[in-house]
Amino acid sequence: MTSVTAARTSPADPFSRPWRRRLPLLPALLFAIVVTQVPFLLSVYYSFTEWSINPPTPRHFIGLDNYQTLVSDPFFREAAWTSVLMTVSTVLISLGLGTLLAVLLDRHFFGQGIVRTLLITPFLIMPVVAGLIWKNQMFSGLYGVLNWVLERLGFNSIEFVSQYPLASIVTVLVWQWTPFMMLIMLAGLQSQSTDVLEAAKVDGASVFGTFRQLTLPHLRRYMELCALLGTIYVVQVFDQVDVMTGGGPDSTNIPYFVYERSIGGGWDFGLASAYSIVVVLVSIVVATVALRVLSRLLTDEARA
Amino acid sequence: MIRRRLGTRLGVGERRSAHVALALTAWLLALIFFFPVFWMVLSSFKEEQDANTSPKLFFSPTLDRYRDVTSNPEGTLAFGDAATNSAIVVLLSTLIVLALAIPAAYALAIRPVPKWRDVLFFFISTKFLPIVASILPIWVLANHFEKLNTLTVLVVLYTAINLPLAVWMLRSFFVEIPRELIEAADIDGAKLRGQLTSIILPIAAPGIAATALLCVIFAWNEYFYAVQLNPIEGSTVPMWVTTNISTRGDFLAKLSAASVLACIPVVLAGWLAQKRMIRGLSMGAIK
Amino acid sequence: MASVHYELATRFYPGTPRPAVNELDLDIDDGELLVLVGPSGSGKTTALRMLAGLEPLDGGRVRIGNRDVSSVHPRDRDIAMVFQNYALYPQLNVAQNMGFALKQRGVPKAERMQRVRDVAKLLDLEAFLDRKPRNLSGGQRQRVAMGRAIVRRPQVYLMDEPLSNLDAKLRVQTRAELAELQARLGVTTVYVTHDQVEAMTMGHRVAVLRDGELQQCDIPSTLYHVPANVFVAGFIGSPAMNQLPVAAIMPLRIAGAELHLSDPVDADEGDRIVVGFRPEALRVGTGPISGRIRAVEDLGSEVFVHTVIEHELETATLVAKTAAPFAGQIGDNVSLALSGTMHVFEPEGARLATVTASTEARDLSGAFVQLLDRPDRAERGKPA
Amino acid sequence: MQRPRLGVGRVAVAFLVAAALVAALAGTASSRPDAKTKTIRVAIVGNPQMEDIAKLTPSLFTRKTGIKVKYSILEEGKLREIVTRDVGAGGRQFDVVMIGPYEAPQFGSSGLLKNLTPYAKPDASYRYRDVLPAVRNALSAKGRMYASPFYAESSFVMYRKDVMRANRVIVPARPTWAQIAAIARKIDSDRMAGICLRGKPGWGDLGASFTTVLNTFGGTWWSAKSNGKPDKAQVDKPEFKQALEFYVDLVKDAGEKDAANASFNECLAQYRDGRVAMWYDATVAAGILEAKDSRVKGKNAYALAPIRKTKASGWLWTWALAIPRKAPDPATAWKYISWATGPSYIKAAGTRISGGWAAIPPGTRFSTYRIPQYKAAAKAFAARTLAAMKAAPINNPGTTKRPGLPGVQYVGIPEFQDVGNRCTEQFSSVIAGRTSIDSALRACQRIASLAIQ
Repeated sequence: MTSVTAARTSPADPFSRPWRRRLPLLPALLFAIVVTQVPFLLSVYYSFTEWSINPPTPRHFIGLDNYQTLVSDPFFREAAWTSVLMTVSTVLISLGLGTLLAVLLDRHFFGQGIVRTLLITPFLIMPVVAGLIWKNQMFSGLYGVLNWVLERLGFNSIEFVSQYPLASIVTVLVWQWTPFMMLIMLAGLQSQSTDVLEAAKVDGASVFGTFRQLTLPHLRRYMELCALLGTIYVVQVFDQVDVMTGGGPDSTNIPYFVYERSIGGGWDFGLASAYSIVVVLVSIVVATVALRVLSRLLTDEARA
Repeated sequence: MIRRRLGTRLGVGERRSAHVALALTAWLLALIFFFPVFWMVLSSFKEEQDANTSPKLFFSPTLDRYRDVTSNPEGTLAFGDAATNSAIVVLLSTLIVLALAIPAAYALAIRPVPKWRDVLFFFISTKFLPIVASILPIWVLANHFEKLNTLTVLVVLYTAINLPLAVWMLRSFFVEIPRELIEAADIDGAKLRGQLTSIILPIAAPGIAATALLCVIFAWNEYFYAVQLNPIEGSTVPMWVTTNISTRGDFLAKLSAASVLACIPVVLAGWLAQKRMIRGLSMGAIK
Repeated sequence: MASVHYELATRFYPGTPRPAVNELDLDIDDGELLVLVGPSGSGKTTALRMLAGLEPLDGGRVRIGNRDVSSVHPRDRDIAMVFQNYALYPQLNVAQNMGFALKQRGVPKAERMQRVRDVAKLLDLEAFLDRKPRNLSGGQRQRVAMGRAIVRRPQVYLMDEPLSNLDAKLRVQTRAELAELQARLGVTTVYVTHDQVEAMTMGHRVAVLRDGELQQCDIPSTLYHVPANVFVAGFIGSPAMNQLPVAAIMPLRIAGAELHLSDPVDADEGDRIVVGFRPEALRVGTGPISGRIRAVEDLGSEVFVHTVIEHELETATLVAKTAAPFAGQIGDNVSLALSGTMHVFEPEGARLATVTASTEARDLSGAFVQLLDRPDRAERGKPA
Repeated sequence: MQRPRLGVGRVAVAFLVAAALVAALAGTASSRPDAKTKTIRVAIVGNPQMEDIAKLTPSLFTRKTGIKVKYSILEEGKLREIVTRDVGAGGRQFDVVMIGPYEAPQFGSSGLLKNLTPYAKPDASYRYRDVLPAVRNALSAKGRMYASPFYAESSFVMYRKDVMRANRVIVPARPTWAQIAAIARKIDSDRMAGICLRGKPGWGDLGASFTTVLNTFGGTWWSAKSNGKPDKAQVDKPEFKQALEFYVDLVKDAGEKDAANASFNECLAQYRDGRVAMWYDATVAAGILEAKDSRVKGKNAYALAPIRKTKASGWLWTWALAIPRKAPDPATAWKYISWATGPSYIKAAGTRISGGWAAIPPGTRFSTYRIPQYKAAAKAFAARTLAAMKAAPINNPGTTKRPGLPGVQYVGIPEFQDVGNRCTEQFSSVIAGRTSIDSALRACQRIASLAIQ
């Protein structure tokens, strides 16, 4: 085997010069490291300091004090739980709805293009605007269209945003993210080979059976992609919370919580940084487990 | 019969009633989803007082709100300036994203570097730091380098925001490119640039277009960084939209009008590109 | 033009314990058309890709002419390759596809066009130069892929199952054209296929691979008549050679019938050896072996009769080739006789001896002479 | 395989590059400042009066002085985030920032703002003495004025005269909360709520109205040490609970619909639509209710902020202009402030702004209330507003010693913003019926205690 190892380390071998392979990766990697990791490291540093600008206090090192404060903060746990609920329910519901819509759209019918166009629009609306429109014109207990409809139907009006803050925010998020999920799922449906479906038809499978046994497994990767992208973006949701409820039990998620601790009024940058570091670490752990263990997105490819 | 000649939309043995029912369901859901947007457009033609009162479907429409939001005095943020800033930031950042992500995706998909999974995961993990938290160090850095209120800072940040998404998506498209084509190009003597420009990019064009469109949408609608870092110069459309929010008086009609204007570019882009986008997203199985 | 030399070339795929190609030693002469053949997983494509530079070497060397190309990038090896799926660039038209490599090399446009046109003429592709690959038929695509390789004027052509995506008739026709073209151009060619007929009809020499090991490399008739081992014997020839395990106790017996051999076979007494004989050595009609017809394949000019016999307490299938017409039906009981060349293999597979065997003692003399005739034909391996 | 499209990529890239270049040229051309003229950068909140001044600046200010003004109009929350960070971190983005009385004394005493007194007193056209003392004091620390008020408001009760008459109710000019609550409950019906009170989370929303109630109920957020620093959180004291219970019960019994979501704008809409009979909020609302296009114009009367244990309880808020300490050109900045917050702008604005005289920035100067046209246009509320402004108890809002004075509807310490925000989230949740008063108070006590540790 000596010759084998010799060949592997031979400097002239184009395949054993990894830097050549890495070269195209470097610009993006360097960019990402500089633009995202430098701020991250600064945040790590801040998290070990006490630093406020109102009143202006010089930044000074306090070690792990911020982390101690954080551990004993029930409001942070509450916000974390709200974040989990908000993200999971938004992603699941919009994925379900998106799949349903994709299935409905993946067939020829009158006005298909118009329907798709209408459905796609919410995704293109600015989040702040979406939040304000829904809060003031859809959900409002007094002037909201939803309550107007409810009252016409003989029901009592519902103060959606104040009674069900989480559900209201999730509704808006679902409204915005369903089109995105629908697009990906539609892409998934259209990439399914027609042979398989025709084979199933000939084999006498019912429509539902075909969908469950063939289409759904085929869509799994797409669903995972939806879930991944959706989660990454929905976890970060801030604007809708800000304009719809302005925080509170069942609506303060982690971004809003961190915001309140820092520029939203707390001005305690050290503590806020500590919270965000914890968020990043937890996210990495959760994402690692999700991506490596549960999902096939990063695991199933054998393409050396 | 003409219908026969055009070809039926029904599959063999499919019931017409079921087909119609499904089509109607799709229409109904589409109308429900579109309704808030429709309502926003409607509000933009209302007087302020009519926008913030019991729902009214019939009213005498006015263009005054559009006049209000576009006729801004000198010294304040004009829609034209904001749109120009937004266009520059969005286009430049998207171009840079593609310029960075395409070679990166090549290195992750076509000639995967060792541990490419970890690299991909790293890119995704850069999105975990809450934006609200990252604003602090970013503001400090931007202030230090005197880049506050410049388009540069937004271009850089939007590139960073969209880079993970683009790398991820492009990689999945590149993985789908038949490997033999790359090998053929190798043997034919094409170097990295030749392979990218002659083989990979043309084939992955729909996927790249879909990726670019998503980047454009996210960058165009980004509000938080824009308002925190560029409140004076280099302000973008989302900030212009929110200047119409008031805590002492009605603003919904004006905000609606501003939103309609603000959304038009991406909505149009999205509408026009939706088919290509679906095709792009479905470029082979997303892996 | 150049010769090609594999010298102990070895390739491990990461994460697999066994080499995909193990210490391959093979010399291919300048201008020769060498076919690499083997079942899937035999390492034939890997061997080709090692030559192309698409797979790195984990040991040994590959030389083209006098140059060690083991560490040379594919684009610098001066080779051209035809892929199984042709790997035509879908967004380029035929002319652009064929001219792509020249363009990469900076060949001036006029010259490029000229060379593309010349080759297109050669391949009858002139009418299609402006078409995109998706608008071509399978055969046309195949020719474009060929053309793309020819335009290059490389030192070596590499072909990875270039005919496998064609329909049967076109495949037979194209393979003749291809062989003729290769002879005309005189460029060293390494051709990979899993189809032994293609290998036998096209190759000046054929290298048979199995599990990454070279089994035998020789001219087609030697492979057919003097296979190096059980594997080659079974792989080359259609239908495959009949093979039966027998106990090395003289006289050898097949289904109870005693065999008369032209020469003694030197095997350890009592070993399980394998005897092999081609269908043409088996006669249906009268004979000491009794069997039952399982299937009849009537090709018009000849008939293959699959029979089931009882051999050493187990059933075995033997195929006999007879001239048409053949009257037997499935399920008929028939008698079989063996008379002709028979190979005897070691238990491990290597060929021990080739003898003339018969179930009838009187058949032996003529066959003996036949066997003596063979060896000198091995000299004719070189191309003209 | 996908149908390849040679054109798409190249065309798209070409288009993008072209668009970016064109845009870049246009952008640099329009944003390059003229070297000769001075330009100052001003951050203001996006309320109607501020939009008016932005419109009038080129003709009334720039034309005379040659100083260009570049406005950043921001939503209130964003303005506070950006200005606090910029000023607090010693940034020099803005020449002039709009802040409130919560910020001005704190920033001023931390040395983050220029002391404006030396500019204001000698400036004859500014007329320092004309500024309402309560407002000026609210923006001052240790006798130094750190911001000049552009607009000021107190809080009072607005009510529908016609509704009261129909219900045979008389609203006293100086009502108590008990009276207001009784009236609200009496006139509350399905079609018209008794009173509109803020319920939306936020220290400046629910926090403002509730704190005025809290003050007059004898409660407070924190007790004070002898040096004026906060000592202990007082949220768990009976007065606090009493005030909150009173507020929540009143809103639940006789309050507006969707109260947990309501602040100024929501109450305004409901009042204007005749959905509520009374409204306790900022005095500036009167100007909108009495505006030309208002549906309730002329139907309203006004009473002072209701009291219980104190003599006055109305709040005092002002949007005022300040100069960050590190601003490069304070003299020019003052020229702008002097114009924008001086008496002449108010007079000039009256004839030029779309809302007319009733919409001029009120509450800052005595002289405003002597302008005949304003007195005519605002006769329904001008006197009451002035009275409320004068009465606002900025130095003695409650019955106990407290930190963070001056200040009525807030506690002028840095911690209050966060505590106010998070506690009002809890209280709003109580109003929505999703949290009990006791658990909200427990949470809030904890927040308030932790904040001052």
